[in-house]
Amino acid sequence: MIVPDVVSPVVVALYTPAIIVGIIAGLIGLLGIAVEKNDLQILILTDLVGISMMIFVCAVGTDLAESLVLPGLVVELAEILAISEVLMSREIRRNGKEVALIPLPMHMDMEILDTSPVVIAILLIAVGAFESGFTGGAVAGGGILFYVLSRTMRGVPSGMWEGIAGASGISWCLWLAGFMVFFVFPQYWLLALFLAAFGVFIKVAFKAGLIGVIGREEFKKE
Amino acid sequence: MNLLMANILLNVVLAFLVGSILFGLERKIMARIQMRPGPPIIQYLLHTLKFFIKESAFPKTAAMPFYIAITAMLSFIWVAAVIVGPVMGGSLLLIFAIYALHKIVEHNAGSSSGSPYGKLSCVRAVFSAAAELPLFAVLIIIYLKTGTMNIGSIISYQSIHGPLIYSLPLAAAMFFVLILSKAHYSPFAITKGKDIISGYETEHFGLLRGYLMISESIAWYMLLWVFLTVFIGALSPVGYLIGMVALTAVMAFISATTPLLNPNHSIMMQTTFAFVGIVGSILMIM
Amino acid sequence: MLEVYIWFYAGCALVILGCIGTVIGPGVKDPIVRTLNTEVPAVGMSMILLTYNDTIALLTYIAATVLITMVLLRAVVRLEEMGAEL
Amino acid sequence: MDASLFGALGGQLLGIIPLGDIVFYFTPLNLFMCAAALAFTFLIAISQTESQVEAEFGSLHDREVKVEKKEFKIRRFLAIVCGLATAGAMVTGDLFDFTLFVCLIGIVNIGIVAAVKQVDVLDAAYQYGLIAMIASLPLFGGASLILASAGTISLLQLVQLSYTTPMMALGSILVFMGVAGESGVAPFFATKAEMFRTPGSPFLLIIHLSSLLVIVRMIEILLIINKPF
Amino acid sequence: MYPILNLINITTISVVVAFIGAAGIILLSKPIDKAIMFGLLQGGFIGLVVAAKYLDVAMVAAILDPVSTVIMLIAIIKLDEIRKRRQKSLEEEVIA
Amino acid sequence: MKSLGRIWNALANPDRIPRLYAVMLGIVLIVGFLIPLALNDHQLYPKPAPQSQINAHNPLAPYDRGGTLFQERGIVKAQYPQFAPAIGEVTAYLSPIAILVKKTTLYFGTSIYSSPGGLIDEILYYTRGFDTVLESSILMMAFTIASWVALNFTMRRKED
Amino acid sequence: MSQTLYLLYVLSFVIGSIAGLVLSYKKYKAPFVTRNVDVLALVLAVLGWVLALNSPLFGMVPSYISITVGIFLIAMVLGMRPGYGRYETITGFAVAAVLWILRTVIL
Repeated sequence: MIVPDVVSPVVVALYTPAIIVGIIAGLIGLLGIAVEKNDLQILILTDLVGISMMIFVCAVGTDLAESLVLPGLVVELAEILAISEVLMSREIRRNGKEVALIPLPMHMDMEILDTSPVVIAILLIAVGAFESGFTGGAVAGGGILFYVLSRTMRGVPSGMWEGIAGASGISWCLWLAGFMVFFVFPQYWLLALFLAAFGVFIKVAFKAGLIGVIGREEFKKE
Repeated sequence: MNLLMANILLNVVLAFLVGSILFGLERKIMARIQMRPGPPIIQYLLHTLKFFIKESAFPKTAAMPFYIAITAMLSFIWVAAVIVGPVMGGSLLLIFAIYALHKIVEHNAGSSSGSPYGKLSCVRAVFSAAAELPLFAVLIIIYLKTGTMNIGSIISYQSIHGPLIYSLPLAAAMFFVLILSKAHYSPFAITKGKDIISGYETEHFGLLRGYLMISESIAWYMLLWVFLTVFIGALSPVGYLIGMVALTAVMAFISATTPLLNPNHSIMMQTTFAFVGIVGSILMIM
Repeated sequence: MLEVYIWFYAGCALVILGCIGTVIGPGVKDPIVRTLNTEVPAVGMSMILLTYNDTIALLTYIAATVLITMVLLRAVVRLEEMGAEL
Repeated sequence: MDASLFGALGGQLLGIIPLGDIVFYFTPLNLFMCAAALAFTFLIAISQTESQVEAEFGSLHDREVKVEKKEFKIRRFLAIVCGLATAGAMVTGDLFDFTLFVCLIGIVNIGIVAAVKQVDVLDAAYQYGLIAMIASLPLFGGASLILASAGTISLLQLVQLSYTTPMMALGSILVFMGVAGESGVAPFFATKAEMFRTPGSPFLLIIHLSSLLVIVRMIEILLIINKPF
Repeated sequence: MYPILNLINITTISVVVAFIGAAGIILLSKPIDKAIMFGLLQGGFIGLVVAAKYLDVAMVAAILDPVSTVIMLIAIIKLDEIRKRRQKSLEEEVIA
Repeated sequence: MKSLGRIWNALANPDRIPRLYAVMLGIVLIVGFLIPLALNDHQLYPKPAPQSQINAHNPLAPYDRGGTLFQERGIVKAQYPQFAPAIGEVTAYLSPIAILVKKTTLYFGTSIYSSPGGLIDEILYYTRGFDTVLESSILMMAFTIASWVALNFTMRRKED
Repeated sequence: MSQTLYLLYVLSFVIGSIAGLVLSYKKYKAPFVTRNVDVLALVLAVLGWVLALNSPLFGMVPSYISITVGIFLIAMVLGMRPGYGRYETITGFAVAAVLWILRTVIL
């Protein structure tokens, strides 16, 4: 029997300590949030709460738990992304956007940024393409992010941005189509699988890449 | 099918008329307490009918199809409540859902007109939902006690075990507070406090106002009906009438003698009540 | 089996130490220090995922941590640059 | 799949839509709430926004606060997504799926108000966002506690269990807190009420609608998990 | 003969390395030192993954590790520059 | 009563709400220490003991759930197998590249099963497909919001 | 069926109130100042309360008709202009109550 009927005793034995650790981590994080006054610091501390949440989920130790960790991860990522943007928007409004008026000369001579990006990015995208799905998307997205971040070209044409965002929207629909095929025509499950896997892959990779574009706007100003 | 339709219509009309008269009675009692003659008992009903023959005007600033549809929605959900409650004896949770929708509609009737008073009322409606939902949620205690949320089953449970008001007095008290917050001029009626004119109804004229008022009277009837049914059990129509009049009179006494609370205080007081009610009831059952 | 326990408890220790370090560690009033400190519980979390053989989740988590770090650091730098007083 | 126990809660089971392990089920309660969410979503999709007229200081003119076209589009899009997510959360028969719906609602709610310009509203949206992030711990953590204790997270299975372990009770309370945080109800709606001061009433409706309906649904789930004494 | 030597294997060494890295990250207060110690922490972690015999995971982790280090370095340098400039403008204000 | 009123007013301030929520959540979490926490070992989708597959030199470790391509189904203990007619087939599927990798090395099981046809794919796309719909929708919405705010408000485009 | 009857009663109450209001506005031009008892109203009130509370006494008509009529008459007096009709209502109720007690308790 390659798959047991019940959860292995090791996992059962580890469950209680894992949950206790999760609770402790969560409590420390929440304590930090409760005493912290600074809005940005609270945002950073919510990361700890997210980690605690993932410990709770993965402690169940089944394949189901693993597949439930992934949504949790994505939710964390998505919310940090959106909320940090809201925070910056609020501060820019409050400060009256004075930042943009001061020109910022910046010289960043890092050897690694000139030589390695292409190799690393290609490697990551290759690995991501092989893996596909969420994991592959995230990995390949990391590659694209890194590449985009280290290139020196500046400015995102709004059209290109919307184009990429649109492409990922389309791939999301592709994904939905795959999902429907699974339930309407289960005999074509292979097609559905590929639609789903690559739809999500393209989507996640592009999104992560666009994060890199935002990042470059911050860090690579000439 | 036709019989069902007739039954629904009958109950809705009854709910509307009784609710309106009870509102009128409340004003009358309040007036007598405050040493005024007060309006006739059917004043509220006459008001409602009056609005149907008045001209309907729509503010220029309103969010258009929405502003009209929201009033129709309010009538619709309370008609649905009558169907679920007296006609079918359905699920109490469904009435809870309807009450939640009522809060939403109340909120948006206010803000869709573009009037600053409506807006304020809208903000307060959102705020007060935080208190009124927990108060309504004390009804879940009934499930923990009786094992059912079905109104018919709750009635038959009470016919065996006696009225729930004896075994769950805290829950009944909390639900009473909820009803109180729906009474006109009550200390918790922050969404319609006179400091914001007529609250969410400020910019509704003519037909729309008529619909709003009809729904409000049905809502009042339904809340009292739920209270009587759930906590006292099946009553004859006369019993319901006496119970409703008595409850309304008590509400009127409270409303006439207490000031309107500040929104924050109103919410927090209700939330505190709800907390005490839920925790206390659960402790009492266990 | 011993290794599993070592990974697991090492991960747990890193998570708790990292959390404490992030909340009350030296110099955490500086947001960038705090952001870098969150990497420690993240690695601890990775070890726990490794214990349960959740390797695909682990891969995703490693990749997502990079993204989260990037987003957080961006916010930190950005706010510092505009001189926001939070 | 015997689910007669639903009769005690939301009424008799009317039907199911199976999507693999995730089964959507319909009782009168779920159906009513789902239909209400969809109806309101439709209304929002076809409505304009209202405009607020404010008096200007120092002159006799009025100032009209309106929602800009660009802002209007994105907010309407997000509002429709939120309405659909609410409708989904009303009928889903899987606890984890429900929590994900709630997360979607939370993030979209933040988005609806993130597109406005008032600093106070943005501040409230940010605080709400923080709560939503913190809430992911009780939300997913509670669901996983229930999974660990009961061995299933399908509500159609949970309703048939005859017992409630303390772990499940704790899990359900955690999920409740998570839902309250994610939908902005907790504590006391204060962050949300601030967000409602901005114009754009149809979109604000969906924020409020989603949170209240989700809370009602959450109470149903609480009752499914916690059996009567 | 030396049972203590049995403990010296890739797992324990990696754990020790990771702990040193973690302690370094938490205790050192200069961000740039933290970035270096982060390398140590990641190294320990990759060692653990190798001990678990999941080489592909170790590979991806090894590739993504420099990515996050670089991101940190960029942020740290940028922040340093901002702070220096602010200091300078403050001093100028004082002089003026 | 007056100080009570002041406390109530203070509680309505949005800035304090996250901290208040954190405190409340902490109190509920502490209950977790007091009640017995144990894993019910009858779970859906169980997996083999950690490291058992890799120690057995299984090239597909740790995600081998049995089954051969197009012939035999993998073992997947889903909640409602009756609603997933092709259950187990996805897990048994290996893409040609994956088969190549499998023959070459022992230690690439994770990569093989992250490419189309793994167990996680089975769960994420098939038996619990709707989770992934939501998951990717959440990501998409967050990204839409972030990029909209960034493009319109916070990105420094004027300097270009 | 019983609900139809109650609807009938409520309707008769509403219509009676409206009629009473309209009539009293015609009859009294001033707000309530003089505290004298209106004979017509008194008669209506006594009749109405007796009809409504003691319908079994009137065996020849079905009880719902007598109650409907009774409620209509009660409402006419009760629904008069603010202040008017109070003494009449109380008197009528007292008479009917005494009659009711006589009928049910003593007999």
